[in-house]
Amino acid sequence: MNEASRSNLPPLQLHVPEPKFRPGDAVDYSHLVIPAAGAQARPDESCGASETHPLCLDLVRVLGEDHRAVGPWDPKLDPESLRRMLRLMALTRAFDDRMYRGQRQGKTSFYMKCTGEEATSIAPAMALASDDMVFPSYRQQGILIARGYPMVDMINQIYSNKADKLKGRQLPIMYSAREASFFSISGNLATQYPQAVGWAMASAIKGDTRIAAAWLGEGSTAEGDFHSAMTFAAVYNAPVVFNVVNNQWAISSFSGFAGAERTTFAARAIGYGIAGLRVDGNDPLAVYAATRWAANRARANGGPTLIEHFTYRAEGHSTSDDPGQYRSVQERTEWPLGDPIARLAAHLEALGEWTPEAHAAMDLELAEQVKAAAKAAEANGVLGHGLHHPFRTLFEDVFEELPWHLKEQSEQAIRERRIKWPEWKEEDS
Amino acid sequence: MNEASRSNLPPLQLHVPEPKFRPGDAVDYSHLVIPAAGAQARPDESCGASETHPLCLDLVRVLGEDHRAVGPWDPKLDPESLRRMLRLMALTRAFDDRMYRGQRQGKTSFYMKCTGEEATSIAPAMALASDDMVFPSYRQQGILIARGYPMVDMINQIYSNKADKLKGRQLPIMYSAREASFFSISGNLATQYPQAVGWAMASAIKGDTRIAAAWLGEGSTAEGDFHSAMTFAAVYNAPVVFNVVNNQWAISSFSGFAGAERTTFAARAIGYGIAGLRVDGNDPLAVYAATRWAANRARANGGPTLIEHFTYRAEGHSTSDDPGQYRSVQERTEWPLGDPIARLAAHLEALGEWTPEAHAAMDLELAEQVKAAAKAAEANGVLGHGLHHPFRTLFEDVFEELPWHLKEQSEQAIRERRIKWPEWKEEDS
Amino acid sequence: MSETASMKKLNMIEAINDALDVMMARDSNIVVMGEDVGYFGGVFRATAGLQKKYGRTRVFDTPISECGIIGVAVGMGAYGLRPVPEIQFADYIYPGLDQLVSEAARLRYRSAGEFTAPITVRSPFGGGIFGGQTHSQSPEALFTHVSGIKTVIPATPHDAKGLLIAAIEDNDPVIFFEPKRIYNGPFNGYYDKPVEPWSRHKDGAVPEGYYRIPLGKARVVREGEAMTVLAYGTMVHVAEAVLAEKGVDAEIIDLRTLVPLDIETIKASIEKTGKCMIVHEATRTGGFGAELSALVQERCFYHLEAPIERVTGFDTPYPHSLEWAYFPGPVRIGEAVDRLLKA
Amino acid sequence: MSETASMKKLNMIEAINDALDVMMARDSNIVVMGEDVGYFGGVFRATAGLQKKYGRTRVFDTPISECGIIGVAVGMGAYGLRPVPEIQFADYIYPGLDQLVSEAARLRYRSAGEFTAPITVRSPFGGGIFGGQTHSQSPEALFTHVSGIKTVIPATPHDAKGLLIAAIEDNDPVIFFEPKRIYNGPFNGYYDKPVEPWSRHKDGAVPEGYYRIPLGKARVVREGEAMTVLAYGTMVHVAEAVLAEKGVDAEIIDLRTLVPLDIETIKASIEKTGKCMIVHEATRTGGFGAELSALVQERCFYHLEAPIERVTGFDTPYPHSLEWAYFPGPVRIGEAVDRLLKA
Ligand SMILES: Cc1ncc(C[n+]2csc(CCOP(=O)(O)OP(=O)(O)O)c2C)c(N)n1
Ligand SMILES: Cc1ncc(C[n+]2csc(CCOP(=O)(O)OP(=O)(O)O)c2C)c(N)n1
Ligand SMILES: [Mg+2]
Ligand SMILES: [Mg+2]
Repeated sequence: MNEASRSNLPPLQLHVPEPKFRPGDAVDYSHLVIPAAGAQARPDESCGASETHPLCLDLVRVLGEDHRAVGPWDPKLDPESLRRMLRLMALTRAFDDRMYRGQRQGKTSFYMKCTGEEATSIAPAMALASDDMVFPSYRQQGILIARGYPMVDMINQIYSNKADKLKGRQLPIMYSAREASFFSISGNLATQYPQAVGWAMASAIKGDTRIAAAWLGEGSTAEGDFHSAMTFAAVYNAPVVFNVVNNQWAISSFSGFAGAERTTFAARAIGYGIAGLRVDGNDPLAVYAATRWAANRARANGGPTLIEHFTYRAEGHSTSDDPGQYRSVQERTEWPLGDPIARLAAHLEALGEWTPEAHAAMDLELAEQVKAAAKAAEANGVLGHGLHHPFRTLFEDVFEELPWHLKEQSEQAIRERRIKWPEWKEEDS
Repeated sequence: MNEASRSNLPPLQLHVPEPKFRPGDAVDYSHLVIPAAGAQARPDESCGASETHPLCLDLVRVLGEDHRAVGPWDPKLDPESLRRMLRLMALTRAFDDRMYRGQRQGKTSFYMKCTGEEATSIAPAMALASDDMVFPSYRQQGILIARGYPMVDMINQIYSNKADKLKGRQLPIMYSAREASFFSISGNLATQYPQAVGWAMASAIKGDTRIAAAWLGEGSTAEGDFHSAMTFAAVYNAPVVFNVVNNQWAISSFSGFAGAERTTFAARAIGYGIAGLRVDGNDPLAVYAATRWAANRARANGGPTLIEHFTYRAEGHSTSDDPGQYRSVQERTEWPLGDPIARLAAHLEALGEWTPEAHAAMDLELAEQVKAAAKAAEANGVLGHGLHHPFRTLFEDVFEELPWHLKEQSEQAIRERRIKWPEWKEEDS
Repeated sequence: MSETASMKKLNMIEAINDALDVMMARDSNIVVMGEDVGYFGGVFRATAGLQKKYGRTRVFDTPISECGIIGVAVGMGAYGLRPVPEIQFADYIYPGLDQLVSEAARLRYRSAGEFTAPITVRSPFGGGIFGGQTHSQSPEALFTHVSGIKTVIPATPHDAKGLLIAAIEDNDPVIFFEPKRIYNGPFNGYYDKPVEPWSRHKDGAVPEGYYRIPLGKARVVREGEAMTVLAYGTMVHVAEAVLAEKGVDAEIIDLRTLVPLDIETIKASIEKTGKCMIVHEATRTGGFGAELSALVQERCFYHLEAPIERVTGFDTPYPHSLEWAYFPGPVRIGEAVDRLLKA
Repeated sequence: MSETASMKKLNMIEAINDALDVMMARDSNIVVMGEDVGYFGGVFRATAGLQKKYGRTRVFDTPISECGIIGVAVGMGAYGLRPVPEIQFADYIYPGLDQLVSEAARLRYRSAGEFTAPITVRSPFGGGIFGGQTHSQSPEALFTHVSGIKTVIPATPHDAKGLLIAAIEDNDPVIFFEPKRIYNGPFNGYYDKPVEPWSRHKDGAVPEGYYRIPLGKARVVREGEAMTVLAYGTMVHVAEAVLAEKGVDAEIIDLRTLVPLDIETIKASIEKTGKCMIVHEATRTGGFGAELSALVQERCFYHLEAPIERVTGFDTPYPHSLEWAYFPGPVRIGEAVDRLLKA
């Protein structure tokens, strides 16, 4: 190209993504193409990865407008299992509601709900084996609930109290539950992704049968760790299921800042030549079916699958933000893929296996269950009210053994406590 | 899945890639599908990114078996330009040969050739505007040569001598040449990729018309920086051309360790929803045409393109390794896509615009040209023989101005020199 | 610095916002970017209103990739812009460390001045807000060890604005750590008592418009004879409160810039007082206090009347529930003061 | 450590290879991985022969992603393996820093012991091989500041093997920096003279089979009265040569492990000698020497007869042609020794 001809060129322009709706805007979702439930092909679990690639640009859906389960992805769960799924999702929501209020009441510093996204943890937890290792982000509390992890222990962690199994060290909701095959949650986004691959590789090295599954938000796919994970999983054919929970928001930034204007997040799978699926994340049956497909494939040495769960973050990012500042409140109410709990309840009703009365009774019962757990946990203390782990525990677990400098610092901390509260006795806390 | 059924499951297995051939193996490339030249469609430069995606799994080729240029990607260069292209590639090779020998003779510490890959820098350099900013890896010396950067300056850098514009600070071949719109090369792989995006974004913010182009090896695509670059470029529609030089080897590791067993590197573009092309990197006309396509697209605010150049690293990774230790020597001789210089020469001959005699004469002339430049550079010193930049320059450019601690350290360095060589005078060096 | 300009009362967030506003108006090459900094104006609101004022191509949200944020900033700097990226929390800077340490900090040197990285990376740091181990860290020592990067930490709204302007104008990469604990008011270490807002503190008075506080110059917060206290960020205020309470005639130096360090001011003070206490919130081992201690004993050895005291965070992650046990608060500082007084 | 075992002469690479071999044979949970470590056996040949012996699923090449290498190692550690990843050059560890600092180092703490990261990251470090600024760095101080990670640096083949075995057996993450300048022989700092091979050095004698050198224990290289020298890696040998040449009766301590540090040995020595010189190749400001200096003056203040001397690399990137001007060689060390002797 000739320098002289430059003057004829149009100036370059920076494209900066902007979401369709901002506070005050009326919401119109007519641009969203939502394929009919049941219309997506289901390739064999042992297929070549490229057979799944059309599904990366599609949307696997099972529950139709008439609340019936249709098509090849219908997992054909019995009513018992469906009711269990419904109950677990509702329990998760009840838990979130109470904990959110707990934070507002000053019982802890922070909380994060998963409202509207319950299907993306409950359904996978049911589709995986209970000892498959999960590497969650901070929004998969549903997995612990589905795996029967004691709710009181969850709340102890949230209250950072003296019974907190993590000794008050972690921000609320950053659980760790080895007994539930639930990996320690990190505050640093996306780091769990390569770790899940490493765990899966280890399982394969050992000839084990357990697979790994990892979760992160669509915003977090931009981190380098995501790419490392995909690359390693593709190279070593690691038995891992990658879940991208595309709830369309990352704090105040919409999914366009992670690349959603260009293609789907499931399409990343095409770029690495691994299997990928894009599912209606508010359709618990589709999520269940996709997870089972990917888990079976991984367990048969078919390698990794990336699943994008297309859903919507119905509430704020955390207790620290107010979504009304950056998005239209109508987004939630107009969201065309509905609510996973409502959709599953309607399906069960359509099957004649559920009633609104049963639902109301369940909600009451679950609220009571959570309340009881919260009360039990509160007996162990809430944040900032003195019932925490002993001071010396501050220095434990930095290393397996306390080196001299931490011993000295531990003594310092105890001394400081004595100076500040002369009446304090070491046994107290 | 039921825990009890576990015992029936096959053990998981770790797949560890292994190249087809190792030292001593006979090489058989019959598994390689090489499409016919001219058979690839050329979508309009303003097309939707997805129109290019079939090309990501194909191979754009222009030069046919009969050495004629065919098909829609034929850039229709005049014989003058073709001869210039040929000469620049041959000059690059002559330069490499001499510098390699220079290192072996102890004139410097390190060298890296680009033998067999000359087309991937010469052709893009010709297709880009001369003030488009390039962000190369260490194997694009051809760009400097194509842009007419003084060869003596290149060699001064390689010899780290007193005329080295980089003041002897950088490892040989880690050039920087602002006047040639050639960005400072980093020893850290892939870091230039997001930088190129940033430069391109800046150009777009300013309404400039200059675009950026970046290069890296297929092995380096595994770094997180690659992913950051692709994500940012996709999000902001940055005017940048990404080149992945797939020479199939990363030191001793074959491209399978970067994911090549699964899909192409061009396919990464599909994952981000940006334009992608896969070209025969040993076909200089295909490389030229692809670059021009991508540059025109970027300049018209059409956004980024990822180009995979499928080529072969004909020699060792650097002067520090011996490829005979990890791959079959036959790989090079059997490589079905030939040599870019030989192919372009044959094309010119087929056009009646070149002869073997002209080629031999050119080679002699270029060898003399390089020899003269090397001699001129040697007059400024070679590594480790005292003709280096003054000691105080060691402390300059850490910051714009010398802070007190570097002033003190600079005095220390001068004092040390006086102690070691009492006869030394500061003016000397 | 023009103290004659009319003043307004700002908290530290507002002062930072004001610095960005002043600079963006003066220099069209300045761009602000980071996670949530655009439309929303940052999780701490430091960039509020700027996108509206300067447009989406100068103030914008980014993908969640610290590597990408710093990497593109380096490229923009090479083009000729002056990017001011934000890293949402200092705890999340590690994915961008390679681009900072190997690229931004090295670019001028390795290209012999052909390319530079005039970028200012802003990031809230430090604890005391129950942020747990990934919203509380003080990683300044990872940067002070890297040649080619400047490290700046303000302790007041007044300084935050003047230093940020100087940092943005500086032609070298600067890491600008903002002590988030004192965004709203100076914290005296007594976490169980209410915090005084900046509007009631003298250093909450911030000149309007443009002014700079030169990098590399410390601020003597208070002159004194009994001992020298070296601190920065939040800890300046905590130390000040403890010493006032104890009635110690200490000379308190707010370093403001860690690299390049104002060694002259430090040296002069210690030659006068003969005693030195260093206070920082970061973990102890290998913290910037170690460098300060080494420098002081190298340069003032024969003036020192007592061992230099380092008062620091412990060598543990920043815990959630026991955050005040980790924090180098009044009791820890008080003990060190007493030791120095007794020596 | 069983010194009765039969000995063989090995250079440091061979000793490291031997340690890996011994451990892989003993523990099937040990896996070795990294760029070019598999078939080829590593760019420095440290893993040569291991893939052939232990198979491709226990010794394998990786993608070029330091983030991925450390990240998958953390996951493997959580499963129950003991990964020994290699980072090809310490200069390239930054892309993996987040996984090391925020993950490996924090995992035991944040999970209250439920998950651990028993990984040993090996990486060649240091200069003196004309590697330029990206094949010469000594970034140990970035790790010693991070709680939860141990930093180990051997100075001899004998120690390299014993320390690497101890590091692999350790249940905490260890960063194991190998001074590449002395892979083939101890370097005395006189770069213009031929290097003595390890086969002619007493510490090139390495016991066969399994033995450990406990982490956290320094080695007194030479007892003496005139001053204490604290060093590690290559600089142990350079300091030793300079002091021998000058005929100074110094006590030389090879730290071996920086965290946890053998403070007892250091303290006892300085209480005896009253003088201290610290030598490292890393840039000066905020280097590990600063921490050593701070600790020594805190604990031995009243024994110190002279300012502690830090002899270090300069606060610049590691240059290519002027590498010996950067290197803290005999002249720089010699000046510091003279100052200490005179004090
Ligand atoms: C490395 C890192 N950078 C930034 C943050 C701050 N941060 C916490 S959550 C969040 C948004 C994540 O969005 P997404 O991945 O979509 O998950 P979602 O919250 O929607 O579930 C950000 C930016 C962080 N925790 N870690
Ligand atoms: C961050 C980083 N990691 C590792 C290295 C060491 N290294 C230098 S070149 C190279 C191989 C690169 O291969 P590829 O990207 O395919 O480029 P090629 O050499 O084939 O052109 C490696 C691993 C490095 N320079 N930087
Ligand atoms: Mg999200
Ligand atoms: Mg390559």
